[in-house]
Amino acid sequence: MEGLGILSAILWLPLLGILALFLIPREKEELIKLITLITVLLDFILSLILLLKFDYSNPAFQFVEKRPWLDIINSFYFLGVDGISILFVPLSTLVTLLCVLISWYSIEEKIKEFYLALLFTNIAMVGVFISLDLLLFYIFWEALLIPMYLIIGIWGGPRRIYSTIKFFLYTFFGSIFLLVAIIYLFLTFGTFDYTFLVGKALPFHVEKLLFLGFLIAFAVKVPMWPLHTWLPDAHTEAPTAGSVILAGILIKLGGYGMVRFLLPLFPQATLFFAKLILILSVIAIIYAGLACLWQEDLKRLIAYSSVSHMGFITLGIFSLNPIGIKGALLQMINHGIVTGALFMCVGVIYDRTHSRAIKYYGGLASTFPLYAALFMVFTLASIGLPGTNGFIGEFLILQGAFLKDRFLVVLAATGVIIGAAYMLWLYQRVFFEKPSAGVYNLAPMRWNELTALISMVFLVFLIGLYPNPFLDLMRVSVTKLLTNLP
Amino acid sequence: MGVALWSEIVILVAVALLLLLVALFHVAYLTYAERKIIARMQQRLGPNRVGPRGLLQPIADVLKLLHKEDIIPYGVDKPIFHLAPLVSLVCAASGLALIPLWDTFVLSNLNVGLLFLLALSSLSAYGVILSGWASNSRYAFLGALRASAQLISYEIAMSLALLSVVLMAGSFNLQDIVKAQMESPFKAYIIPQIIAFFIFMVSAIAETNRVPFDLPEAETELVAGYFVEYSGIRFALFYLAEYFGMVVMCALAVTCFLGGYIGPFNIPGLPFFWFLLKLYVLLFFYIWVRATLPRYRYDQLMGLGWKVLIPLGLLNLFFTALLKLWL
Amino acid sequence: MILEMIVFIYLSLGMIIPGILAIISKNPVHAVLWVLVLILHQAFMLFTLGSEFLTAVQIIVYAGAVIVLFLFVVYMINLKREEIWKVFVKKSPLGFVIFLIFIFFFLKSLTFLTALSPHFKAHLPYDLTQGTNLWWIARYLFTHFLFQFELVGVLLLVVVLGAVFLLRKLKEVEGGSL
Amino acid sequence: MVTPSLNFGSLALEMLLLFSGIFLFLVDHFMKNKNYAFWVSVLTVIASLFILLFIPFGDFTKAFRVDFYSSSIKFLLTIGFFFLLFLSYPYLKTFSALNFGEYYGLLFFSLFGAYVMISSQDFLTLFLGLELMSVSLYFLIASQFLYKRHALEGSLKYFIAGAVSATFYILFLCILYYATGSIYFEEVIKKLSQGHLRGELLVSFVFFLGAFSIKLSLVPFHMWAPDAYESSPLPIVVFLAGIVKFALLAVLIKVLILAFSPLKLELGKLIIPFALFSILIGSLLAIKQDNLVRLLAYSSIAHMGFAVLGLTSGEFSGYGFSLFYMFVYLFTTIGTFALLIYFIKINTHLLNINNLAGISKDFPLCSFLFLIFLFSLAGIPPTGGFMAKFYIFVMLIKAKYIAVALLALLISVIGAYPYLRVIKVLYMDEGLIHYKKKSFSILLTLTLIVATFITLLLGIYPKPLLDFIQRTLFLYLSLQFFQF
Repeated sequence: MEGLGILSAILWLPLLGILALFLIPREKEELIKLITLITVLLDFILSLILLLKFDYSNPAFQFVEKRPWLDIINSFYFLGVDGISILFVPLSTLVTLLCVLISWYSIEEKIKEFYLALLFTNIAMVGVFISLDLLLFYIFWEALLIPMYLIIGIWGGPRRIYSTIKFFLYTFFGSIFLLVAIIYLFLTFGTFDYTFLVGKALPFHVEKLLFLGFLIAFAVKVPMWPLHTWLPDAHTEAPTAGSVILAGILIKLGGYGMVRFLLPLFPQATLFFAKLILILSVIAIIYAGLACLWQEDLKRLIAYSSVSHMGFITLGIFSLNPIGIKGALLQMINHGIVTGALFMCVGVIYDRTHSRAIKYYGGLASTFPLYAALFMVFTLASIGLPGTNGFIGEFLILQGAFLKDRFLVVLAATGVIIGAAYMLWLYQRVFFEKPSAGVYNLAPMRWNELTALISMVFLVFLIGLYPNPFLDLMRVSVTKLLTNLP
Repeated sequence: MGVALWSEIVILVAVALLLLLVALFHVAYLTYAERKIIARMQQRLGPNRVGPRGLLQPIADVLKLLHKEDIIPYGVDKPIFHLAPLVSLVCAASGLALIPLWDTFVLSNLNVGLLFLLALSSLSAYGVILSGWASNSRYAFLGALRASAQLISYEIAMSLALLSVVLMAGSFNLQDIVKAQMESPFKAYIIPQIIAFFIFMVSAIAETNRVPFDLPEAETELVAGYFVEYSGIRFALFYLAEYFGMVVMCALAVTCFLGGYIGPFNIPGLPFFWFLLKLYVLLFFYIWVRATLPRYRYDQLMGLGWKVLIPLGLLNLFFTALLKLWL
Repeated sequence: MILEMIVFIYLSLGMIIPGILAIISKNPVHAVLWVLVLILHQAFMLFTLGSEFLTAVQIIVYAGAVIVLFLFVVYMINLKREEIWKVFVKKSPLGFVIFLIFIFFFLKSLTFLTALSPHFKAHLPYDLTQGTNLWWIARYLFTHFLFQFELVGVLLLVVVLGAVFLLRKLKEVEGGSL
Repeated sequence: MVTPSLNFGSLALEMLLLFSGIFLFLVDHFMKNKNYAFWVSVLTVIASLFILLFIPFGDFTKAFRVDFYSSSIKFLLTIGFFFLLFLSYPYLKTFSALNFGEYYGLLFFSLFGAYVMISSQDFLTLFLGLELMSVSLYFLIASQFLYKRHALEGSLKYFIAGAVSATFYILFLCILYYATGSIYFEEVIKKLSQGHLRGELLVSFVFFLGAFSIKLSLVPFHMWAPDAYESSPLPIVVFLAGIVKFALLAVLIKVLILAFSPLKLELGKLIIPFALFSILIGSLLAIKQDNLVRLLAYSSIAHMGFAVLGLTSGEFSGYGFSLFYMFVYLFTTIGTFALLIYFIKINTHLLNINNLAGISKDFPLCSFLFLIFLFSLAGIPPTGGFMAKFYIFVMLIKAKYIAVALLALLISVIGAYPYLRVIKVLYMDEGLIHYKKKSFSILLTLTLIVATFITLLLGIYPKPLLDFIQRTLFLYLSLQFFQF
């Protein structure tokens, strides 16, 4: 169990890139970009190797690394992946890779800092998904705030400072409850070791409180309905890469945390609160869906659609059966890909026109056909058209939730319809109708944008048409997860 | 509370009153002596109209002052204005109670008598400051500020000089100091402590605001210094306080440096003879200085105190300590 | 015994009442003078406790030097009559509340201590029959409390050096005019 | 009467400091080139580090004791002081009218006071050490008046606060002496462990705490801090906020262990409101500040609140965490002020936050380091500030003060805002003026490297230092058991 393995390699590889960047003078912009790209690419390749070497029939944690770290409070440097987290590691590295690509030309100032922040983000994201020590988890969780704060605040839109401080304080506020709960767990059991804590019984009232402590932190990140207001602002004002990371990974952290910690650690409380969360999820789905209908701003609309989709994911998680959870996990990946891609698309035209207002556009389909086609794919995936990945996820979630509560599923299913409505209406407004003055003479798509978007299209159809391997990866682990639930 | 206590108190009061009367008498004739001696030194006659050779002059002066109108100027701080001369006089005069005039005659034989004398002399600064402030007059205020600065600075030098005496004698008790002098090989500390004696005399002159250190009441600059607004009996009190201060300082010098009441031989029937003799010599010295020296400039005065007397006093203290350690 | 009691009560009142008067006096010079009265009473309280040395030192140092300096300062900055109490309460209500809290604790400690008093005598660590008060003080200062005594010396040295340091700077800046 | 031991060997360190202070004062008038003072100071500090390593443990009379605890704390303080000298040199180069041997001399006197206080065995020596430490600071703060007229005001405020503190302390001493008849720690704890006088000593401790919280600038006695900090020369701010408070906290812990340990739980409860209000008010008032030093002053108030929270549990590990907190804070402050000293060298107006706008363009590395220190102050991982806060929370929850921990945590969210604002200005605002770069002195670079390294290292791997501190305290505990 000792020693450094592939997980540490994935985790700390960007650190090499960071050190290299420190040594390069800031004038050599191309070199900076190139080194970042190579680092991230290597990291992605490493994570693919991890994916290939993963034994999906084994429910236990694999590639485990455990070495003493803070003896005094019995905390370990403890890494490992299982079926739940395995998919998120390549997703994180992939998203970072795409972010590097998509920002290749669009970031024009403070280039060195930007790529440093990206690499740092990568470390923190991967760290969150693979750490099995609660304290380590918390540190990565919080450390992720720093680069995100900077990315939104420095390279964001006009109202970036308001958004970034709102984002920071919201999430920081949520994390505090998490910290207290973690410390309480540590003091009760004397360890931060996740594998040790699973299945340990707690008094019911304590469990409820701890559950709430964890839940607030995760719910802010997800974001669940009443705590979602930071998200539209942050998404809207962030630079493209920031939005992609936010949509692709950051808000998945909440969902991942729920599956990873809430269900196994606090089974009774999970049952107790499941209903409440289901209701909140449905409210989120419908409320955010309706909110999308009168958004004037492209990014804001997609941001609200994220809230709605994340409602589906929490719905799936708290249906508390294998189908729902698997659906939720898969949908997290899907949503990361699809929404990330949508933000990239918005980024593409934003870079050319510097406007996000929907009414500014119109008739893009005739002036920018390739782009329109790509956007169409992601729109449909977002709606959940069969054949795209969105369909698989949503279908599994609704199926799982149906077993739990039929009435809510009916309500949630209306969310799908609303989703179709706002996305298609958006598509119609932007791409068809009469072309507006601003959309002529747009520069053709660059190599970096094309690479990023086309690889996303590939993923959309890969998962949509052949989801089995992905589901297989998580099957055993999810089953094991649910054995703890009474 | 028995009869013994009461009788003790009655006797104490009686002796104190007696002492005070004698001292007042001395003070009164000190003024006369001063005027006479200075006159002689300046080739004048001095007071010679009231009584034979002007001997009743002091009494006439007192009567005149008592009859004058007691003016209270406008805008003064009345309670403090009334209080100040009393403070001055009391602080100056009560020092006498601690001086041993004879081996069985000392009003209050304290363990730390010397310290109390210093304490009283430092309290006498209040008479000056308060009168200056309460008078609500620029001249008085300036005089008061000068006086108090001077008092405080010279007090340190004086204490240092006295401390070396204390070091020699090993006691703060004045009676003990006198006895220690008797037992010492020199019979009087003026011989081993000549520097201390010099420092003490200079600071004593400054403490009592006498020429050449009479800056606070310099007529030519400040009219009459801190008591310029006083008249009549209150002025007399200040006047008295100054001469009382002289007497007490000289008595202290006699006690600490000149062997006190001890003389080369006893004269039967005249117990205070040696003490008074030494006292008169020192008082004469005081008057002599006044007749001889011009007034210092203020910064010279402060410089002398801080830059000469205090370091000298410290050095002297240091060497006395070495002497004490090795001998 | 009764005489002692009367003297004690007089001296205590002589400390408490001038203390209060010093605080509420509107004229700063009067306030300082009340403090002087307080200190003199304090000195004589020490005298009745059999400690002549401390009495003398108290008068020389506090009455003779400290209060005189206070008076100087009051003269120099020319304080006018002030409604001190009202200003204090009005301007800093929080400060007033804290003041009240500490007064409460102080009174509480007093009640504790008066309850204790029959069990405790004055803690004189020495025997007055074996030597005078002065002798014992000297002895303690130079053996038992040597370190503290030297520290006080260092403290005074530092204060003097610091004052010289500041004034030297001031002179350099303002061309020697003070 | 027992003749006390006069073991001058155990005083070696203090005497060294005192004599080099006096030496600097004596020599300074005759030296034309004032840089000598810095080198004398550096030599002294290096020598004192050596002395610390080889000093024999022992007593000097009953008042002063060198033991493992005091030596360890002195060691940590001396290291901090070493870097403080490194900060002082470039600062005094910039503000050459301050460049006197007396500056270093007064610093040594102050440090001397702190060390005496740490080694004291009775409440009187403690008091004298405390006063010695503060008295030199009054002058050091005021020394800035050549450049800022209101420096005298700040100094005077600190002085008045110090006088009030002394009054409280003397009240405490009176009650203590009346109740126990002694000023020695041992006697107090003897009385307490026999079960006597608990109430009386508890009440007396209120005054003790009052005195200390003035010096530690805990609410409600914090008013002096912003003004004093703003008026002082920047290295003195580090001294005030880092070293002085570290020493004070170490002494507070020592008193809690050696004199009041049977009462430690009650005393812990007494500390809580002070600490919580400090965190709250420090965080809230920092929001509105435009001057960086004032902001850091308020943040120091909040930080002291956190550090003191570690004392509430009455456990040894909690005390250790408090010391750890102070050490982290010390080095974060050193780093921050090293940068501020560089900024002030560029332009004195850069201490105003709004003037820092967009400075990250011209000084990318400096702003990046500034960012690290600010995040450490805000307590965000992976910096030392987070670890320090984290341990305090562990302590609080362990001691079942969950509500307190939650409150402190929630307030710390507010507390993060001021730092975020500075970062915002640094990175996200557009700067109108471009500043010219000035040369970066080697001493500053060295200090910055060390401070950054320590800040990050303690955030990632704090084990060695924590072990060291805990062992020190544990040794103290066992020592105490042997005595009784």
